[in-house]
Parts: sequence; structure tokens; C-alpha cells
Amino acid sequence: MNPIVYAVLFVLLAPVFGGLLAGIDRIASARMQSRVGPPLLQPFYDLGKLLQKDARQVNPLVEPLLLGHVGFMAATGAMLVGGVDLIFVAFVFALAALFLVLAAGTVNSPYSFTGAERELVVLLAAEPFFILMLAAICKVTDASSYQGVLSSAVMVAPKLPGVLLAFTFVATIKLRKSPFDISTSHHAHQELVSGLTSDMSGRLLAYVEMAHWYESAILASFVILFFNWSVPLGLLAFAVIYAAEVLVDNSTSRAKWQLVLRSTWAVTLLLAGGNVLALFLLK
Amino acid sequence: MKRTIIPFGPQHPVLPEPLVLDLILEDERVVDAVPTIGYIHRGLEMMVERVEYTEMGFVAERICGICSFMHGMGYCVSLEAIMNVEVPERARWLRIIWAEISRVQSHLLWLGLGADAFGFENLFMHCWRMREEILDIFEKTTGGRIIHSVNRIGGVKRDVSDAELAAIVVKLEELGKAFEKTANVFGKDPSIRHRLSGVGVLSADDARAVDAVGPMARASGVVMDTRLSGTYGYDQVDFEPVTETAGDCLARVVVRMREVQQSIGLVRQAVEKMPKGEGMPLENKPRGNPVGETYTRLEQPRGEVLYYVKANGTKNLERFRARTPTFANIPAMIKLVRGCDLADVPNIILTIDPCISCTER
Amino acid sequence: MDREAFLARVGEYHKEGRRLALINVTTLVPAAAPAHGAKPEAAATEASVGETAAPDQFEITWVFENDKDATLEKIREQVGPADIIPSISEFFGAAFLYENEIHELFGLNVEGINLDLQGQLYKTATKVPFSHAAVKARLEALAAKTAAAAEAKATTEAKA
Amino acid sequence: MANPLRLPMVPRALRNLVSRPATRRYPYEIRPRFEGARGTIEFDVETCNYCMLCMRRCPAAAITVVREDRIWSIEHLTCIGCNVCVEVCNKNSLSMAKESKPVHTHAEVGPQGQRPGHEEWHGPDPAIAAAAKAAAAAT
Repeated sequence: MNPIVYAVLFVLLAPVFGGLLAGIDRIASARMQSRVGPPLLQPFYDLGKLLQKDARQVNPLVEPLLLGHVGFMAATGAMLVGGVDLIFVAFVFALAALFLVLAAGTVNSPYSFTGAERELVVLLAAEPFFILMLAAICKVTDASSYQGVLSSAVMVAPKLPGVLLAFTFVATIKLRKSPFDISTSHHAHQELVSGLTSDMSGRLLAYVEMAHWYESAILASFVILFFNWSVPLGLLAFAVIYAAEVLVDNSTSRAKWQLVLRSTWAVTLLLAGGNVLALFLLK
Repeated sequence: MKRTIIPFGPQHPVLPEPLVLDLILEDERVVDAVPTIGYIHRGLEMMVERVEYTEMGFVAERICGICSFMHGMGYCVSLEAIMNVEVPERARWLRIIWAEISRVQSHLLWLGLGADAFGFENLFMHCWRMREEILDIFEKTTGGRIIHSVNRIGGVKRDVSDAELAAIVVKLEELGKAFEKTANVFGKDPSIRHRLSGVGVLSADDARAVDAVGPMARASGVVMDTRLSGTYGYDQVDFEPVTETAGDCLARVVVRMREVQQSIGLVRQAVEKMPKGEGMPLENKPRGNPVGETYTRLEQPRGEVLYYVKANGTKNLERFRARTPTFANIPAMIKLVRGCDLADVPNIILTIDPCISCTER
Repeated sequence: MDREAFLARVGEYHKEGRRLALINVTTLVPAAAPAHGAKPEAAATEASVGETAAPDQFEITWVFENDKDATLEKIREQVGPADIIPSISEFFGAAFLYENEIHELFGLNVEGINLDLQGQLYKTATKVPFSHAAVKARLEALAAKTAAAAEAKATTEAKA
Repeated sequence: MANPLRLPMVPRALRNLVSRPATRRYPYEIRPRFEGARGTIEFDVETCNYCMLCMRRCPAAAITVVREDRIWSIEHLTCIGCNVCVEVCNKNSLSMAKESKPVHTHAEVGPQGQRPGHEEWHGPDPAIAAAAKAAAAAT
């Protein structure tokens, strides 16, 4: 099939995937807290409600920047499955995240601004890992595109177990799960009052939510890269990783940003870096 | 260095109470905090001009929704002292039982809020789930979950049957066992230690210098517990005040967790020692109007509360003043917030167990 | 009030290791009209009541407590609205809250608070709600209301 | 430093995942209140003698009694449910219901401009009541 079709399918279906995932997440979290929890489709109802509401624009720049955020997130996914060079995808992924920081940073409110600063710290912690991960995958499979990796004769996961473990760790940041939800939080009870989204309302917040759904789908696609021989196996692995994240989310408190930065870099260096180094040495 | 001013409150989700702290930040470090209260000043003290002393107890109860029983009790105890009314023995024991149950309730509520402040939603739900069972006990015995309205000047309005009391003790002991597991999470979880251990340290000398009260002072190693003076029937139960020495946020959590178990033990003791039987006198009605003044001190869940009541022989009191524990702990809170990280501010503020509604009366 | 003697006494309490429990102010207003007929009772726990008829005075009580034997020590002064009250915040760190409160709710002037909140502590609808004028106005309004009700009752009874 | 991988909450979270939730689906499933719980004040217009004691003792000034017109009214939203009026009533005309009335969400205004939560009863005219009593005694 034409890669363009994959790209279009991603743009259309990723929000459905992300929304359903969020719905399952909310039910599972509620059950872990021995609550009944919302209906499965609650994230979609919430999004609909957000889109209906008035958006209070603190700065006219926020909306274009957030559109850039959601647009580049969708573009990252589309480029990923559309067969663009993986390293390039990693940079667009970082760029998409940067748009959110910019949007929050243009608002002259202390909560939003401090949230934006924390998000930058988080980007600093997470992005080096994603670049390292995609580079390692390209190296192992001798391919540079998504389709190339999928059709490669080498299965990635057995070669890069350390990187996969490190991915599980870093995904906590990207999925905005406790203990690493330091710049934003789904439950606003923290010192930053929902951090960088604190001054976004109505459809602006809906954009952030949409972008997060795309982000979840991109992370799922990354896991599929590790299990490149079988897409269902990759999705299953993502489900396992996500379940672990939800469990950790419900079993820890929030960490401070110093710990997040230190621990993420330690994990990136030790697990992922060590894994890549071992591959080179054992060759 | 860049200075930021973060307006913490009055509608801040971390504290469900309208306190404003203007936090002056240098990077992520708080260099100063300026408090403002008064968003919900209700003038309850002013209401003595209008409400007669017989009904003022209900107003006093509404000073706070968490320690409402103790506020009602404190008011009634003050008036009993002024009017020389002897409280029947069973009523006095019932007051102790309710007071200690409400301490358990308050600490569980606070532990939940504390967990929420450092982002541990699951623990929050568990604490509040346990608290719900205590609210059920209150609804069964007093008729109200939050506002109990059982205290009257000279006694209590409702009796609790001996069978019911025995059932309450069994229920509380079960709860105590279940609470052990939650306490284990608070004490052992590494992510909680990361957030609380060594954060907001108040030394014993500082605690004395800023006149901290209650668990705040006890966590710093200051032995102060108004119950020790043995008034209002506390001389007939055995207990040791809970103290910790570390003085940090974790110590304040631990003090409250140990006090939950202590209070459950006190309820058991009270039920064992109180006179048994149906139809015992519960209330000695006062006669006439009060003249005189008195100071009453009670150990509330949050610390020592002090009431000053002055009556001048009319049906309306001349002055009713409540110095709530939060009011006494605000200086300590401001002291601790200076110099901490922004991320630690919610934990520090919450570990004093702030109740701004109390403070503003 | 004797400023030097007062501060010396507070300093002594501070040295003894007492804590500040309360600074309380009572607005001494002669009751406008007893609402339901006052009947003074004999039993009084402390003797200071009865001499409260001094017009337009405030009664300030500083209460210090001791952790060890749970006793309360009090200093009581009567001041007028124009008097300047010395701050004790240099001895007791927690005094600043009470002193700001005294200033904002009672309109008294406290000198030398270590953290003066400049009238920002409370945001009350009535400024200085416990000043003599405010308390008197409220009591008189209440008395007028009671009198009106009694009159209405009397007229209906007369009709019947 | 505690072991960073030993999370004591994990087993409990997993156990909760497979056990029944502790919460109720509130509007669909309502827990009945306990016996003796304080809810809404109920008034019996037949027995009241309009002595106004409840009005005088009400700390929230929620009750208004107009003796000459035989009107007894209560503002349910002002009522604090302290039970004092029930205790002081000599005629046992007042009682405390176990359940609370649902909270008013709309600012409905009654026919006489009453606030939401206002409820009032008009007792029989004393002359008519006396006549009815005499008639009942006669039969």
C-alpha cells in the first residue's frame, strides 16, 4: 500500500485510538482507586464539551501555537508511518512538543510560565533518549524508514532490550503519568495548578488533549518498531507498557523536576547507552 | 536573578481553603511569603450581638466543618464553667468518645489531602474511603455527618446505647488494622519519602519561638498536648502524647498517623470506663443568664484551640473569641515556606493542616 | 498603659518559656438596650466584670500559657481608641497576626509590628467592624427592631 | 534511602482493580440515611398554637411565625438542621425528617416573591377553629 494512505489513516484514526486509550486508562485508574469511574467514551464527551465552550484567549498567539502543536504532532505520526527518515521524525516530534512550551510561555501568568519551564526541563530529559532510540533502531535494522524497519529481517526487541526498558521509563514523561507529571497533570492538585495548561480553556485545551492522543498513538507506533515482525505483538507490548504506567501512576507520588532530570538521564545513559555500546562491542 | 511572584490561592486546588500567599520566587526558590486571609470572614464572633447564648453553640460549631464537634464542645464547656453547671458523667464520656472519633476523622481527611498535594491520588482515595466509615458512625450516633449539634450547655442531647458503643469500638479497631496498611504506604513509599523527608524542617526551638501548637509542635519534639492537663475527663484515660523529633513534613505525617491509632485506643478506653446503662442523665440544664468570663483550652485535631467567653448577665454574650490552631500555626508556616522549593510549598502548607475557615471565624 | 512596665513583664514571660496563647480585645460598649430583659446572676468566675461601663474603651488581654503546668497568665489593660499599643512581636514571633488583627478589626494602633500587613490581613465588608461606632450602631438597630416587634405585639393584643 | 523499586501501593492497587469498587453510582443508587439522621424540618399545621418559641430559639432565623395571621413559615435553605425547634416545641408540631430535600438549583421565585426553599403554612382562623372544635364537641 502507498505510504501516503498510511499517513492519512494515522491522522484520522490516531485520535480515536488515543481517546479510547484515555477512556480505558480512566476506568482502570478508577478501579485501582476502588472507584466506579467514568464511561469508556468519556474523553470524547469531554473533548466535545471543550470544543463547545468559549476559549478565553490570554494572548492571541496561543491559538496558532497550539494549532502548530497539534498539527506537528499529527505530522510526526503521519511522517513516521508515511516512511520518512526516522531521525527526522524524532526532531519533528521534539519540535511539536516545543510548540506547547511556546504556547504556554507566551501567556504572562506565573503558573503557566513555570509550567512551561518545567516542560522544557522534561523535554531536555526525554528528547535525547528518543533520538538515541530511533538511531539505535535504524542501526540495528539497517533501515531508515518505518516500513524499512518493519520489513527488516532483524527483530529489534531482542537486540535492544535495554532501550525498550528505558523507553518504558521515559514514556512515563510523555504519557504524563505520575511520578513524572511535573509540568502538567490530569488532576490539578499540585503547586502549578495543572501547570502549562492552566491558562488554556475551551477549544485551546481541546487542542492540547488532541495532541496528547496523537502522542499516545506515536508512542504505540514506537513500540511496534521494537516488535517489527508482528504488529499485533507490538500493540500487545504497548498495552503491557501502558498498563505498567497506569499502575505506577496509581502507586507513586509526583517527583520533583531535579529527580526527573537526573533519573531520566541516568536511565538513558545506563540502559539505552549501555545497550547500544554492548551491541557495538559484541559485534 | 529573576524574581517571580506567584499568587498562591485563594482558589488554589492544593488548598481547598481561601488563603492567599504571595510567594516571591527567585528561580524555583521561595524567598518570601506574604499571607492574606479574609476572603471568607464571616463575623461569627460578631453574631453574639444577635444570637442568644443558648444558641450560640450552633454558631460556634460552624466555625469549622472538620472540628465542628470540638468547637461546639469548647463553647459549651466555657459556658458550663461560667454558669457552674456540672456535666453528668456519661455525657462527659460521650463527649470524649465523639471528640476522639472526630480526631480520627480529621486526621484521615488531612492525610488524604496531604497525599493529594504530593500527587498521590490513590492514597487520597483510600484515606477518604476510611473516613467515610467514620462519618457513618457520626450520622448514626449524632444525626449529622459533619455538623453534629449534640452538644448543649450542661451536657449532650443524644445518648448512644451500650451495644452501639461496643459496635463502634469493634468497627474502629477494624479500621485501625486497615489503616496500618495505609500508614505503611506513607512510611515506606520511596516516592513519598522523596517528597516529604527533610522538607520544611522546624526545629524544636523554632517551634517554640513561633508558638506552634498541636501536631506541628509535637512533630518538632515539643511535648504539648492540652489533653495532658486532664480537664474535661481526660484525667481518667491513659495516654502519652505522640511526639517525633525530626520536625520535617514526614514527621508531621507520622505524628498524625500515630494519633489516629492513639485516638482509637482512647475511644476503647472511654467505652470501657464509662458508666453503663440506659436512661442515665445526660444534661443538667443551666438556669438564668451567665455572668463572668472564662478561657477554655481544648486539644483539637489541628492543635490547641482557645476560647475566651465573656458574659455580662444578658442573654447575649459580650465577647466570644476563638483562637483556632491554624491561626497559631500560620507564623510557623510562613517561616517554613521561606527558603523552600516551589514544589515543596503545597506539602509544607498542608502539613500544618490549615483550616482558613477556622482562622477567619 | 505603662509601656515600660508592660514590655518588661512580657519579656519576663518570654524568659520563663511561656508561649503566647491569645491577644484578645473586647469593645466595651454599654449595652444599648437589653434585648430580652437582663437578669444578672451571682456566679462569676472572675471578678473583672461589672466595671465594664467605661465609655469608649477597649479591653485588651494578653494571654500567655505554659506547656508544663498548663497555667494561663494574663495582662489586662484598658485603652482608648487613640492610644498606641506597643507590639510584643519582638518577644513572641506569632504576635504579628494578632496585632494586625487588632488593627484591622478594632481600629487600634499597634506600634512596631515586625510584619505589618498594612491592613491587608482581612478583607471584610465593613472596615473596622468592632469599632465603638460600628458596634453601637448594630446594637441600636437590634434594639430598635426588638422594640418595634414588641410594640406591634402590644397593638395586636390590644385589638384582640 | 528506601528501595526505589519497592512500591507498597502496587499490590493494593492491583487488588482494587479486581475487587468491587467502594463508591456508589450516586444519583442512580442512593444510600438511605440512618435512623435519627437530621434532614428537613416538617411541620404539622393542625397542632401548632403559634407560641413563637421556635422562631425565638432558631439560631439561623430561618423560622418566621406571624401569630395574628396564623402563618408558620420556614426558609429551608437558611435552616441549619440543628433540631432546636423540634426540642423546644411544646405541642410536638415539629419533627425532623430523616431525608433532606434535594437542593434547589434554580432560583425559583414563589407566587408571593418567596425565595427558593421557602415553605409556609396558613393555620385556620382562630374563630373558625374554635367554632369547629365546639361543633366537634357537640356531636
